[in-house]
Amino acid sequence: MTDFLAMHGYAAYVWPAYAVFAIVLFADAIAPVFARRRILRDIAARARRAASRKSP
Amino acid sequence: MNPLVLWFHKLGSPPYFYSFAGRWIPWLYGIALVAAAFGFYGALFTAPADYQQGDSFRIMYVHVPCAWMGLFAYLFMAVNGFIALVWRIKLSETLAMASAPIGAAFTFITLVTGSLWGKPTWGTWWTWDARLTSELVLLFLYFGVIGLYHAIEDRRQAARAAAFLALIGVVNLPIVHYSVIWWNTLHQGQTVSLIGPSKIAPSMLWPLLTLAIATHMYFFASLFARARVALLELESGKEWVRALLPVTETSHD
Amino acid sequence: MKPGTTSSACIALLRRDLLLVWRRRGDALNPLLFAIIVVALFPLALGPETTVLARIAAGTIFVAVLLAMLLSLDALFRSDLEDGSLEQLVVSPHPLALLIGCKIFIHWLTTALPLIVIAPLLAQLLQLPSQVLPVLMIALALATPLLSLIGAVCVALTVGMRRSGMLLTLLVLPLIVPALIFGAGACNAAQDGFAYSAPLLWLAAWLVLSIIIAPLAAAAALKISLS
Amino acid sequence: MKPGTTSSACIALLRRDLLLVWRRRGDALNPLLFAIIVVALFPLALGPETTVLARIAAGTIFVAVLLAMLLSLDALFRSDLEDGSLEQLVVSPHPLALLIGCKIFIHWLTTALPLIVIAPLLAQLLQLPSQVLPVLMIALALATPLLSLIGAVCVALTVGMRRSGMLLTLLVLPLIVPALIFGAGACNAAQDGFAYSAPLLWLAAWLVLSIIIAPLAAAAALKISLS
Amino acid sequence: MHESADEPRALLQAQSLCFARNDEVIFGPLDFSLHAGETVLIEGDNGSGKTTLLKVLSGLLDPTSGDVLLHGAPLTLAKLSHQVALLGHLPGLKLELSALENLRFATGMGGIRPGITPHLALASVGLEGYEDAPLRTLSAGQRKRVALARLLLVPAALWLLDEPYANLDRSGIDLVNRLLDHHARRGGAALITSHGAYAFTSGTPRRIALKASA
Amino acid sequence: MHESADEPRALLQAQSLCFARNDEVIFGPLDFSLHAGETVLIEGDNGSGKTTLLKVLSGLLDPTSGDVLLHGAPLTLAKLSHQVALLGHLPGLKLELSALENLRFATGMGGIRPGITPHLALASVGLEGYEDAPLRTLSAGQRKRVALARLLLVPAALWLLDEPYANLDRSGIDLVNRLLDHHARRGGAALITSHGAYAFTSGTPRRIALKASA
Ligand code: HEM
Ligand SMILES: Nc1ncnc2c1ncn2[C@@H]1O[C@H](COP(=O)(O)OP(=O)(O)OP(=O)(O)O)[C@@H](O)[C@H]1O
Ligand SMILES: Nc1ncnc2c1ncn2[C@@H]1O[C@H](COP(=O)(O)OP(=O)(O)OP(=O)(O)O)[C@@H](O)[C@H]1O
Ligand SMILES: [Mg+2]
Ligand SMILES: [Mg+2]
Repeated sequence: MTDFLAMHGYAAYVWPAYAVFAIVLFADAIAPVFARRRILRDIAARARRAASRKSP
Repeated sequence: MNPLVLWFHKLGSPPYFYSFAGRWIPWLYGIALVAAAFGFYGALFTAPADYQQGDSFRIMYVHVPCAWMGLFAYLFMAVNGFIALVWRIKLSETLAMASAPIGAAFTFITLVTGSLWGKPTWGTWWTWDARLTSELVLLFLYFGVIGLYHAIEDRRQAARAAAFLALIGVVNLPIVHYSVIWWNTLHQGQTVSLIGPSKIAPSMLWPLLTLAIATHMYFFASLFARARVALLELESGKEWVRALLPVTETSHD
Repeated sequence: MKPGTTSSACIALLRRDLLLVWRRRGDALNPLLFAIIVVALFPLALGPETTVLARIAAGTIFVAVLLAMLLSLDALFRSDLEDGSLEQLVVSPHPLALLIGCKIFIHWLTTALPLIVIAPLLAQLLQLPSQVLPVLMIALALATPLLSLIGAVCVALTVGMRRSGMLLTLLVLPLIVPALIFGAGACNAAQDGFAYSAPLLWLAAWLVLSIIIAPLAAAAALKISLS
Repeated sequence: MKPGTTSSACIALLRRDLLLVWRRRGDALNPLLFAIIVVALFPLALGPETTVLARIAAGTIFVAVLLAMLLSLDALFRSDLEDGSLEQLVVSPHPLALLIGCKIFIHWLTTALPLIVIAPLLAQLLQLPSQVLPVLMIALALATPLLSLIGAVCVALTVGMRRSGMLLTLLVLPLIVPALIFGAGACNAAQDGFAYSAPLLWLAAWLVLSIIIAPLAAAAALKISLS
Repeated sequence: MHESADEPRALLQAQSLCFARNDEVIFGPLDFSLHAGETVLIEGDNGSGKTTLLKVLSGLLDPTSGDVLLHGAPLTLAKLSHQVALLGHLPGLKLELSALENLRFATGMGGIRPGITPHLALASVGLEGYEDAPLRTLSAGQRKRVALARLLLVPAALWLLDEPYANLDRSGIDLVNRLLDHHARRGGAALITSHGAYAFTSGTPRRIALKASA
Repeated sequence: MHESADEPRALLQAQSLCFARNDEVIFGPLDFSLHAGETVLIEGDNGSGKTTLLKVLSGLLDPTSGDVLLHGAPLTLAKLSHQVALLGHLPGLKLELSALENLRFATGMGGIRPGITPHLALASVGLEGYEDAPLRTLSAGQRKRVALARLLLVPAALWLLDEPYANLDRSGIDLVNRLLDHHARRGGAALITSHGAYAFTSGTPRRIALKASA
């Protein structure tokens, strides 16, 4: 197992490469989740604002 | 009308696409995960070490699929941008802009993994060879598109301006792809070919192709997720979006 | 009624823009100063070794000229936008691409031409071997209009924005990289005694293409970003 | 009545300016991109020879960082002038030098700091020998605040002008040349294996002096150029 | 569509014109037409969309729905004629140039009416003596007058004026009214915005009211 | 000098105040004083020097001759107190920030009156519901109202307002008049410019007339 992890001396290159792949794509995948939450909040806020504009 | 054309028409309507994409996203992510699991198993365990490069060649299994996706995403963006400019279809604008950050992510991974591969094989993290340079230009083009899109206030106008830029940048794609042929450089020549025979052993090839499938599926899953969010923003005044909000938020007049 | 003809409109535009450059002639000198300063900074930063300087002279001059032009590009439509002149141009009945072509020409004339004229001075500052100078001048003469044209398209895209500033740089540079590689490449080849006509011909071909397409593209981009 | 205290005014100013940078975060990235692009242009213009690149790496990075900051300096007071905020700052009862000091600090924080952070990446692009990198970082950390401070004085002088643009460059550069010579000189000395602490100490001494004097000078200059 | 057949053809016609920003309606469906010799006042409170309406009518913004017809033909930027003169919040004048140079440029671009010169136009807006002063040294109201002089020079039948009265003193307001009168009498038409706080003295023009969007 | 001894000390006093640009006199020697509770209107045609006068009074420009006294002491930029609030042609608002953020900055800089909050101030200029909208998306008149809200918040006794009525609709003009009234009643003083084309409804304020320079 340690042999496998060592990658015959190339561990310092191989594992970071796989890590970058995983981290970047993971970040990319969760970004829309946050964006969606923010936008739903914005829409709700805008609806409230529009409602308070009509009242006077 | 031809049923396929009809289906495309329907797909072009934001609420329909919203629910259509919502249905497909879990499947696409699922397939991508399964294919990636198989692919990585093959890449790390079954593929034999390269006789020249040793185990460092295993970087190929992230490098090459991501490189392909970086180019594919740009092409996808440009085609949708073209449709958006000519026929002004909202969904195409959305898809074009949604594919930019994903493409940029793949291009970024390509550059980083390429660097990580270059250090042991070429002895340097970076050189200014034609493929590497044009790939860097590709990343800058993505940044330009994204930057332009976010710098303009009106969403639709922003999408059209950015799509225009994306179209201008298409000239870079053949340069990236053919640079290894047009200029003789440090970077690996074309080794995998879908049409002709590939210059690579099958036990090395199948994990690569599986991972290519995984990244494609991932691309569409992420694309759909981003497009759904963008549509929500674009159509925030429309009834179908209001209907998605919690009940207390919808106004009654 | 004498509705204005298109040619008189172009002449009026050229005259006004030249007049404006003249009124702001201090600003018009700026790209020149910028290029000189960039070039002058290098011996200070690198130390005065002649061989090193000569080796990087052509490339540095090319970069300095491109940067100077790039920075002045931002102003191409900005002041017209700010005071509403651009709206007036767009709603005018003349072909917008033609009017924009005029503005691009003025830009090249007032920024690039002076830069080309002082290129020998810059070359002297960096000890460029004298046989390379003609090649450098030709390369600059081909590459600078390219930059004006391609730059105009990008400026047109960013014109509606508050302060596009260096986003513009980001948009233009990937598109101008080939001009730099070919232009500076020709100079380096000449310096090393190799053939240098192929890259120059490439530049020329590309320039011809741009002259035809860029004004149209800029007009289209402008309409997008004003709408 | 609760008249605002000076400290609350400074905090309000810092908060507003940071908020503005955040709102325009796209623009805030621009100096960064500019520096990266300038650095990336050099190998394209010079060809990819490692020895040449390594020799000019430190100097080029220094020049690129200074140029990037220089170009962002122009915006230091511009938007405040355009929308009348600057008038409000000047007629406010708090010490103008202090308010300006806050603005200079924000400028350094939002343009220079990111540049220093990516300096290792730039060094890699130009194949700078790795033992020089620490010296480069220290030199940048000392030279960039100097530029912010000296630049602010010059911007204050030119702020009333329509498009001060590159006149500013002209004013700032002679003042900043010593910083460049010492900073890049230290790097070159380190690269050649010589002692490099003396120029760095000079820079540090000069920085301390500037921190005290520059805000006062900028405030005075601002009053002159607004009247 | 139903209107255009019987009546004399309108210079400008809006058909159920609507503009929305990010799906928020700025102004509702508007129907009106403007004939030669008419002056119409667009009234509305702050933020009711007057500026936006003028931009749509001049082709700078595309309407969200509905049409703008100029002489019965749809208006697009590509097909603009010499018919329209727009005076927006921004006057489109160069501060570095003198009043005269600015006007010369305008006539070069848009042509010139017979029987008038830039000098005459400046005199008739009350700026004789300021011909050669750079616009930068003129006050807010004086600049506005230069923009009005441009209207006098350029042969456009349709004037779209956004708050022409703003920044003007009493004699300036009279001037605008005289210009509008004159323009209407020679067969031109004008659409002007105002939030109704100014005295509009020349007769009672037709009004189009915009409500604050909501 | 001769005035200050007997009367209660004026908030603002101009003594043979003169401003010239390149030896051309913009406004002649002016003498006036402004006491607490007063509102004074500066009237003049376009180009008569109203904006210039306000800049001199706020210390932004130095007078060519004469003095400005604030509470009897000469006014210099270095000695400005919290007494003066200036609203020029340019409002000094950031278009990227929301109305609320702009007001928060203003109170941070200038302090805040007791009993009022940014929210309340916005509501009282008729902008409830626009608290979080970036100023960029507000119309010309709406932005002006945000600047008026700032006056409400900041504890300054002397208001210098350059054309506060411009760009405002009828309700906006009423608002300005109410604000001025309120300010005068609680002991403040205001100097406002206008070219006299607007209806100034609240009583008949004292006027200072500037002639067009010539
Ligand atoms: C930063 C450095 C690198 C960059 C930016 C980069 C970029 C790319 C790109 C864009 C492709 C896709 C080309 C296409 O399909 O059109 C690619 C493919 C490939 N790269 Fe790299 N690369 C880098 C370093 C390396 C290194 C160091 C190696 C190995 C020694 C390598 C080996 C490969 C291979 C084998 C392919 C597949 C070629 C094919 O079948 O077409 N790359 N690379
Ligand atoms: N760029 C923009 N983005 C988003 N909303 C905007 C933009 N410009 C204006 N608006 C909004 O559109 C509405 C109409 O604005 P417009 O400028 O047309 O009003 P107006 O009638 O000209 O008002 P005023 O009399 O104050 O000038 C306003 O509510 C404003 O908030
Ligand atoms: N920067 C300047 N340089 C030279 N002259 C100027 C400058 N600014 C204004 N002037 C001149 O000074 C005079 C007064 O200008 P000012 O702006 O004070 O007028 P105003 O009363 O505010 O007019 P308006 O009602 O049109 O705003 C004008 O004749 C103008 O031409
Ligand atoms: Mg308006
Ligand atoms: Mg004024």
